[in-house]
Amino acid sequence: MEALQLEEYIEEQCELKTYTLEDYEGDVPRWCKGCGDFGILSSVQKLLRDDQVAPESVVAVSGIGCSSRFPHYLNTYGFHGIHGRAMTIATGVKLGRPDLKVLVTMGDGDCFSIGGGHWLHSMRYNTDLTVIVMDNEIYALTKNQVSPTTHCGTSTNTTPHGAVLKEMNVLSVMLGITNTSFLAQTASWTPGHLDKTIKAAWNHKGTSFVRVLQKCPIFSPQAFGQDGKVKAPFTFLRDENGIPVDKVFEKMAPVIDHNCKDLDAAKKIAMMEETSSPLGLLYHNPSIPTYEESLHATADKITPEEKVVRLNEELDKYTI
Amino acid sequence: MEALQLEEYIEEQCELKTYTLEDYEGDVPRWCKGCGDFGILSSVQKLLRDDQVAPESVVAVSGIGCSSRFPHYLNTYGFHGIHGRAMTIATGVKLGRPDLKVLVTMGDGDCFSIGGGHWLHSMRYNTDLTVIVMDNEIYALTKNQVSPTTHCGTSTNTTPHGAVLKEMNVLSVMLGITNTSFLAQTASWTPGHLDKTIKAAWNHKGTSFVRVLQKCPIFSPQAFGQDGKVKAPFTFLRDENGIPVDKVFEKMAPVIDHNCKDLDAAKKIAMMEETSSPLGLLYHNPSIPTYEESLHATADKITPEEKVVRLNEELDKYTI
Amino acid sequence: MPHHGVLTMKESKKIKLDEHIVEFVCDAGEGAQKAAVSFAKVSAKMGNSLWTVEIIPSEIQPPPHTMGSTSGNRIRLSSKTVTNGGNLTNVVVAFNEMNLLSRIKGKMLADDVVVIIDNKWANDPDETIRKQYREILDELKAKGADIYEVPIEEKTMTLIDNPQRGKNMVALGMLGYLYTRDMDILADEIRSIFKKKSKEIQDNNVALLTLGYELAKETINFQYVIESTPFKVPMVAMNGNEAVALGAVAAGFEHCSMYPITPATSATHALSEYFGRMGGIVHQAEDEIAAIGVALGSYYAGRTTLTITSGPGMALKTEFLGLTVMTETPLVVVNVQRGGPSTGLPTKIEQGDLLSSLFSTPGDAPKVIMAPTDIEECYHVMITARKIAEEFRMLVIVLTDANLATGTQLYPRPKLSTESFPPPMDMSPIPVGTKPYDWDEETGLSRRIIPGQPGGMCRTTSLNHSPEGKVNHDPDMNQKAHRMRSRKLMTLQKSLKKPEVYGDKEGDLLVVSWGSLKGPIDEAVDNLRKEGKKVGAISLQFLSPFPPGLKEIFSKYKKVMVVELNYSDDWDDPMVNEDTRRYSQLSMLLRSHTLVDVDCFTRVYGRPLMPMEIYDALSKRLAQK
Amino acid sequence: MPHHGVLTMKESKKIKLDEHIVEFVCDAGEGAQKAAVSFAKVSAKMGNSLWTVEIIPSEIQPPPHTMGSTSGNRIRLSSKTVTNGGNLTNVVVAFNEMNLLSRIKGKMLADDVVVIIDNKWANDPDETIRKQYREILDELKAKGADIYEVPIEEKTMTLIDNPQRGKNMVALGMLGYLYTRDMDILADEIRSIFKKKSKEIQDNNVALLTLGYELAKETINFQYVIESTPFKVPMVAMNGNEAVALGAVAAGFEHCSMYPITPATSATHALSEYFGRMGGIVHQAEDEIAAIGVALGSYYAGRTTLTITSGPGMALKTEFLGLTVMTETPLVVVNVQRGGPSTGLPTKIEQGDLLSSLFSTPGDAPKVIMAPTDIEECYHVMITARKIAEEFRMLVIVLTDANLATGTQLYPRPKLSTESFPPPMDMSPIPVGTKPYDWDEETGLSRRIIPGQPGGMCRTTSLNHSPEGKVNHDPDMNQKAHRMRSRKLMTLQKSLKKPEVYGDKEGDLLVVSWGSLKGPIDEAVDNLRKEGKKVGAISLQFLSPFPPGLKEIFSKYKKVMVVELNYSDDWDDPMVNEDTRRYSQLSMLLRSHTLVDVDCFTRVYGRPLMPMEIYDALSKRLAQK
Ligand SMILES: Cc1ncc(C[n+]2csc(CCOP(=O)(O)OP(=O)(O)O)c2C)c(N)n1
Ligand SMILES: Cc1ncc(C[n+]2csc(CCOP(=O)(O)OP(=O)(O)O)c2C)c(N)n1
Ligand code: SF4
Ligand code: SF4
Ligand SMILES: [Mg+2]
Ligand SMILES: [Mg+2]
Repeated sequence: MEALQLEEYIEEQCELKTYTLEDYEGDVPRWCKGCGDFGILSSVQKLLRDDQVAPESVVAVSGIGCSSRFPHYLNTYGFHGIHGRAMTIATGVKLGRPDLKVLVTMGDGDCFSIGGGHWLHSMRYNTDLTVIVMDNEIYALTKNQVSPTTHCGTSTNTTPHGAVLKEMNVLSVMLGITNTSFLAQTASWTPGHLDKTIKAAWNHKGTSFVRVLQKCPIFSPQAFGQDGKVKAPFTFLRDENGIPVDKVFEKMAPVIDHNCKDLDAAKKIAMMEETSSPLGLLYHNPSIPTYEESLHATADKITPEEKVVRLNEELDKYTI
Repeated sequence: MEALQLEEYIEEQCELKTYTLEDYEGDVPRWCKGCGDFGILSSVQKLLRDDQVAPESVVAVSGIGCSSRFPHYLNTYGFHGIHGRAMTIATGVKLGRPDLKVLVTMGDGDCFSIGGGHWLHSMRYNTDLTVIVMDNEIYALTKNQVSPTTHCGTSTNTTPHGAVLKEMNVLSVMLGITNTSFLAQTASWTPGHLDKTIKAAWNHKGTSFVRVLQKCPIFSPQAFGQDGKVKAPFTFLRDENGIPVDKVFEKMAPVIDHNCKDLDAAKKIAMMEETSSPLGLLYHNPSIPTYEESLHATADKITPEEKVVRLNEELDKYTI
Repeated sequence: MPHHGVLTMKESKKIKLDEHIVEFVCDAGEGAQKAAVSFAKVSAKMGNSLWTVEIIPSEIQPPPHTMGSTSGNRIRLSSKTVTNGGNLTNVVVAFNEMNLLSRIKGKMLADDVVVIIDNKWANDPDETIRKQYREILDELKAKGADIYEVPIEEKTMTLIDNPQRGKNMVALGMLGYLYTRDMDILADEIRSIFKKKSKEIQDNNVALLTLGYELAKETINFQYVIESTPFKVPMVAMNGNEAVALGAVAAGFEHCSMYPITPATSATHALSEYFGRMGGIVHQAEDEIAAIGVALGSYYAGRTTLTITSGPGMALKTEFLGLTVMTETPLVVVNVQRGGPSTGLPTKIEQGDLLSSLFSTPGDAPKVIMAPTDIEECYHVMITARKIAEEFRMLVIVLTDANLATGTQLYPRPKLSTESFPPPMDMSPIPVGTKPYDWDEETGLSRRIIPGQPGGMCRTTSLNHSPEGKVNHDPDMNQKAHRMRSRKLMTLQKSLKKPEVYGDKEGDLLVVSWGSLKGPIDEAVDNLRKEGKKVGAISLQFLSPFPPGLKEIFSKYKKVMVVELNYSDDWDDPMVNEDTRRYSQLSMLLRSHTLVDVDCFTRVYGRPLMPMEIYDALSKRLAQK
Repeated sequence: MPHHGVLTMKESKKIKLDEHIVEFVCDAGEGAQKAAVSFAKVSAKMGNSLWTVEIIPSEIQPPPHTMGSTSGNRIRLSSKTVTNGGNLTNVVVAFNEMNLLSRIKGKMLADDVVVIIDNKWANDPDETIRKQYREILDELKAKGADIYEVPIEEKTMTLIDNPQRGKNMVALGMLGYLYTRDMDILADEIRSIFKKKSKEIQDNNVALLTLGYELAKETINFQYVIESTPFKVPMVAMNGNEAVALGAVAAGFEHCSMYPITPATSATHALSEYFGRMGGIVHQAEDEIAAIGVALGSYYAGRTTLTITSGPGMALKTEFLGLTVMTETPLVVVNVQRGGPSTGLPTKIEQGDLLSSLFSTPGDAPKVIMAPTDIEECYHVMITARKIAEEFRMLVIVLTDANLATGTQLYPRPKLSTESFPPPMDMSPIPVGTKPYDWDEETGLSRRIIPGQPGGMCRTTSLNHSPEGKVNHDPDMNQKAHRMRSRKLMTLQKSLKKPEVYGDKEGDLLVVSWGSLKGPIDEAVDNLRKEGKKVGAISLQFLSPFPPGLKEIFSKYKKVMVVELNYSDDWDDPMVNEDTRRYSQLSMLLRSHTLVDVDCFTRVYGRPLMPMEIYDALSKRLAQK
């Protein structure tokens, strides 16, 4: 294979090029029929197309689970990692390469259970990552075990007599974490809202966390309904700085006003989760510095020659 | 060695026995002069003496760190485990033996950093554990590295130019976790308050979490002052259901009213941490079921013979 | 494999066989699994031994009519005891040609395979499908397959509207005919499956069954007869994960702390069920670290507790495994091995975790490693493992694998008694001065003290410690504590028996293995011996410590060779020489242990090795100088 | 060890020595470390080689005047190059008898040790102290020690009020006299330490120094002279962790992702400092799992990144190590080994992580393992490790240890150039059709694609994958991918040199080792050869892959023996026999690799083995049949 020179390449490949949806298509998705993950994938693909994002400038990082197959289906760089550790790999990518856009996709078990510690600390680091959790309230890939967000009483393979713990309110956890800068919730069955939420997250600088309530018709129909029906009650958040609520949604569910800049208010909204899931932007604070900024990475800023000089100065200190 | 019969033993050892402080003394503590951990140890010893708790009925579990040497110095059963995992071991002890009293002692790095995932989930399990975090806002045993609670800007061995992240508000994290049932904060330099707080925690059924602001004169004098002086500002919480605030404290620091049954109010109080640490009972909800209760452990309730019968029934199902 | 006898009967030829392998494959959701299980059950009832293996797609519901969507069962039927899945498939029933193709690509089908396939695709509106259907069948035919294209779906629709809900029963009926199954027993079995449904549904399904039987009779002019000797003792049929779970309950385990991971999880599903009836707790922890932490804490506190996992989960438990050894807390960890490294091949078999189980922990951490060779042993190993863990205050790792986990075997129903349970928790007072690590200088053993025992208050620490349980940095004490922990392994070793040799007790070649490869290896050895080759085999149930006498046994053979399912470089790879060859896991250990030039033949195909593949490898080795 | 020459001079006997070991111990906080470092520095400036070891209590500030409170330094001075800490201590300066006792119990002192101790305890008001002081000294004297009880504190207080702030300088002055150090250089050194303090403070300290010099002169009637040849090249003195950190910067590492753990942390402290000036990031992660996850992500994205840890931290990284191998991401992991298992002996040396580094990950995960033998190599190894990691897309584990980490050695100042840095990040476009795992069938190597390269979009997965980076369950592809990863190790192996033998190239005994035991072993070999024994030694810098030719080298000796610092059963333990003996880590590997009966001598004392201990073990082995 002959390597093309960058200029030639740009001439050949990029000039006048407009990216179409196809440019973002990876392998054919192998999710089940009716799986909510499809919608999330196409929402991301549309976003990239709309923003004309160069596929090579994006890295999609995931863990392990149905949802974590995501990077295979998206034609950007992709890292399909290990269970629960996506946030750590993604943090590494971004610290190493602040010039890349980094997307993290995880399942609820992946992020909230085994990944819990990294979740907590990554929110605090506030590295510039767009994070999407596809929350089907179940362990799907391993076939039906309880997850932290499984509703109390649900019978699963490891809780045949019903889950004993109250489901974890992940929204209220995140709003308790210092430096949480962007928290939104949407659903896989409200595509318009989904698109807008993911776009808002993508445009936020810092860790933008989107929890998507995701239909898994196979293992958690009790949570979100089967055959297109949605059982779980939800409420839209209306906010001029938030996610626009289309007319059509107003018929689907109640709409309430909320100010996403108000942390106390966001905490109250988060508690609604226990009765009617709030959909929209719960909290947004664009002024929290990102971790990569704070670390003042100067790695690229001195020349190799200058580095040799400074290293010699360092060696001087050890010289007898 | 000849084993004594239980009756004889009780006769010889226990009858008429009153436990004194000495009965709870293990090895001589090897903490530095002025270390706040001493006070916490003696507070626990006093509590056991006051309540006349049989030393054999208590298991003290810890991780690794200066603070985690605690079990060696307490003459009960003790498990000095591995870094960050104390909560898991303690949960095992309690699930295995609900008849034992379990005390967990950890450092801030131990609990909030490497132990973060277990911390989060253990709060949610609400197993009946008394948890004390000795928070000196630093990694002490490993000699001065940044911890999640180290204040932003503090220079440590791994942040020679100052910690870049805002310190983690661990109180607000815990109040965001579903099933948090007891959360209190006290300080190693307010012994009376410390004693009462630990006692209240001990008497709560469920995971009672006590964060003790702990002086480490060696590595974090900047946080809590050296030579007896306390720099960090704090505020006492007054609450008839909370920790009594002695007269003497009223001179030390402001006192404000708080209702520990009110989660919203507790969340507001938690945010005070960023300016003046609230000392007292932030939140208390005695009605959340414990994990061991919820699991309906019936393990002890059938005889071995009955188990053989049921196991045979089980085998029947596989029999051709 | 040639047919063993041909009888011509009135309606159809009856072909007598010792054994046969039949597969039933379809798209996920089309019910092959259910039908195949009924077929297996009825065969067992009639007196056949068997080994069944699930064929599972790696996604939950992959796109239908693709290679990746294949779901089903593979059943080896025999008139003699079966210990493994056997060689190539003799008969395959498939609902579409892509399912069939996946089995061809997997190289699972015999050249003379009998294929029964739904012919509806021959006339599919989509030309691509018509074409690929024809091509696949033509290719098979060219190789020698005997193909029956049958209107399965069409016929099903004569009885019901939605063929997806009944064609598996029709296919089952066909198999019933082909293998001369007792149709009454089969009908009863079907009724019992639907016993919670209406009489009408039961009748419908039996009608579909009969339809299938008749369809086969019309189409196929022979029947197989696999002799069945009724079992003299009651037999049970279950998979290895169920056997582990039942064995655990029989061993007296009361708690299981786990985190889901394929292919281990179903063992914990089973335990969740059993404990629901028999008392006990399954705790699904937040991760594998917490899972073992909770198990350790619980066992430390006197409760008999286990944890069950697979490769990546084992990796996460590494630090806690070291703590278990250091604190001499009894613990049983079951590792249902899958394909590695990393996430690897999550649903597939490998025996890749022997070295990591032995050596994952930094420092020296002696532990016991056991490996059952078949599903029956999966049950019994749990009882031994629990006893060793408690008597020796040791970590016992039980290595099973994905094939044991999902395969089904018939074995004699275990006899239950309270003797396999541990004694009641010791709550007696502890004499003053008793030390928590009062090591017996010769055996390394010491009495375990349990929290709650009056007078026994002591500390358990991950740091090096004295017999009194106190933190200790003394050079000699560190050496001694290491020696005592190592000594326990020797004490156990002295109680182990010399392994029994299968086949020739001396001769040209000894095959050494562990775990579920014992079955196919023994069959390969049988075949070689039939040819007059002097070959023996041993299988190690204990991998740590090794049983006594290995070197002596090895010395009786000209060549010694390990066959196992993990990676090793092949001699014929370029660049491989004495300096560079990476040996397989067991062979590495045995070379060091015996200094005998133990060779190895291994593959990481994600499936077991077939007796015939092993036969070939052994023959090749025998032929070498 | 006898004195090598005695000269009588006017004021005092001058005793000429080739080398000597001196310790300075006190309670934590009394300043022995500071004084000892100055002593070492001045000795180096005068032209002595040296090796210093910190003596550190295991708590931050343990109760004073106890065995556990001992803090200080141990310095080996020599006229020749020094590569290790040497044998027993010849001179010890102690501020109290418990500090002394801790060194006696640690069996560190020569029988004829010269002891200088503060005599204030002889008249302590507490009778217990008076008694134990006397007993300890009497016992030492009985064994042959030469004891000088000196009023150090009393004299100090003639110049300053708080003796805690000055008695270390007095003791330093005494050492200056004893070793005939140039007092001008010593005074300059002291002034430079206090250069940020006032002139008065500087003068005071120099006065204390002089006081000590005079005190010694009054008390001791001899002086040591260790010949010093001025160094021809500029020399640096640093500890192994500083060497690793500087080497990492010289190798071009720009990021370090870590979690604190003794004894590794100080390397990352040093990196935090260097990166502050040279560009770069130290990320302290929430735990060791995240630390390696971030490092891996960063290296995947093209940034040269490392992670540094020790035993328990390595255990936690296990799963990620497997991912690194599976995805063929370059990565360098430094493991500063400490005493295990579990938390073990956190501040002490062990070479206990060889097998866990090799085998911790489930499945087959070939990786490179390197071990520097001294502090100089700690620097240079980082450059080689980085190059291998990137060229081979492999995981490289560098094993150092607690003694390298905290010991200080003199070595020639490394020459710096931009050549040791990696080339600029490759951002060139990727030709269409390039595969992310385009394995060269012979070498296993493939081109690494870095995110951001136009046209290179591809997936990296922990599942088994095809050259295209797609998830793959095919049996042959799994076998092939394993083969390719294994092949890379062979490719590297072909480029390695046969290890050089130190000493006799053939003969009675070959000693094999790795890491920091090389130094003491070579010295033991020197001594044996002086006696006419035919002994050689090799030290392996590469533990995976092994260098070529080992079997051939081994064949030249009657016996081969490994000496290392991890646990093995001793032949003379009861119950040990051929069947039960657990060999040490390297010997186990070498036995398997060469089928030579490689014996081992190992100890887990939490300290290095002394040349004389090794000498004894080798002599014993030589004497055996
Ligand atoms: C260390 C480790 N533990 C466990 C597993 C098994 N595992 C794979 S996916 C998964 C959870 C899947 O649930 P979730 O994260 O909610 O994703 P979903 O499949 O529902 O999208 C588990 C436990 C694993 N691969 N690695
Ligand atoms: C797995 C693992 N990682 C790291 C360490 C090293 N280590 C020991 S204690 C400690 C942190 C101490 O800080 P903290 O938990 O706050 O306790 P403190 O000493 O301040 O009481 C660390 C990182 C370890 N022992 N094990
Ligand atoms: S099992 Fe559920 S989550 Fe997984 S692919 Fe199917 S529908 Fe989606
Ligand atoms: S270093 Fe700090 S926390 Fe540790 S024992 Fe000393 S004072 Fe206490
Ligand atoms: Mg899920
Ligand atoms: Mg701390």
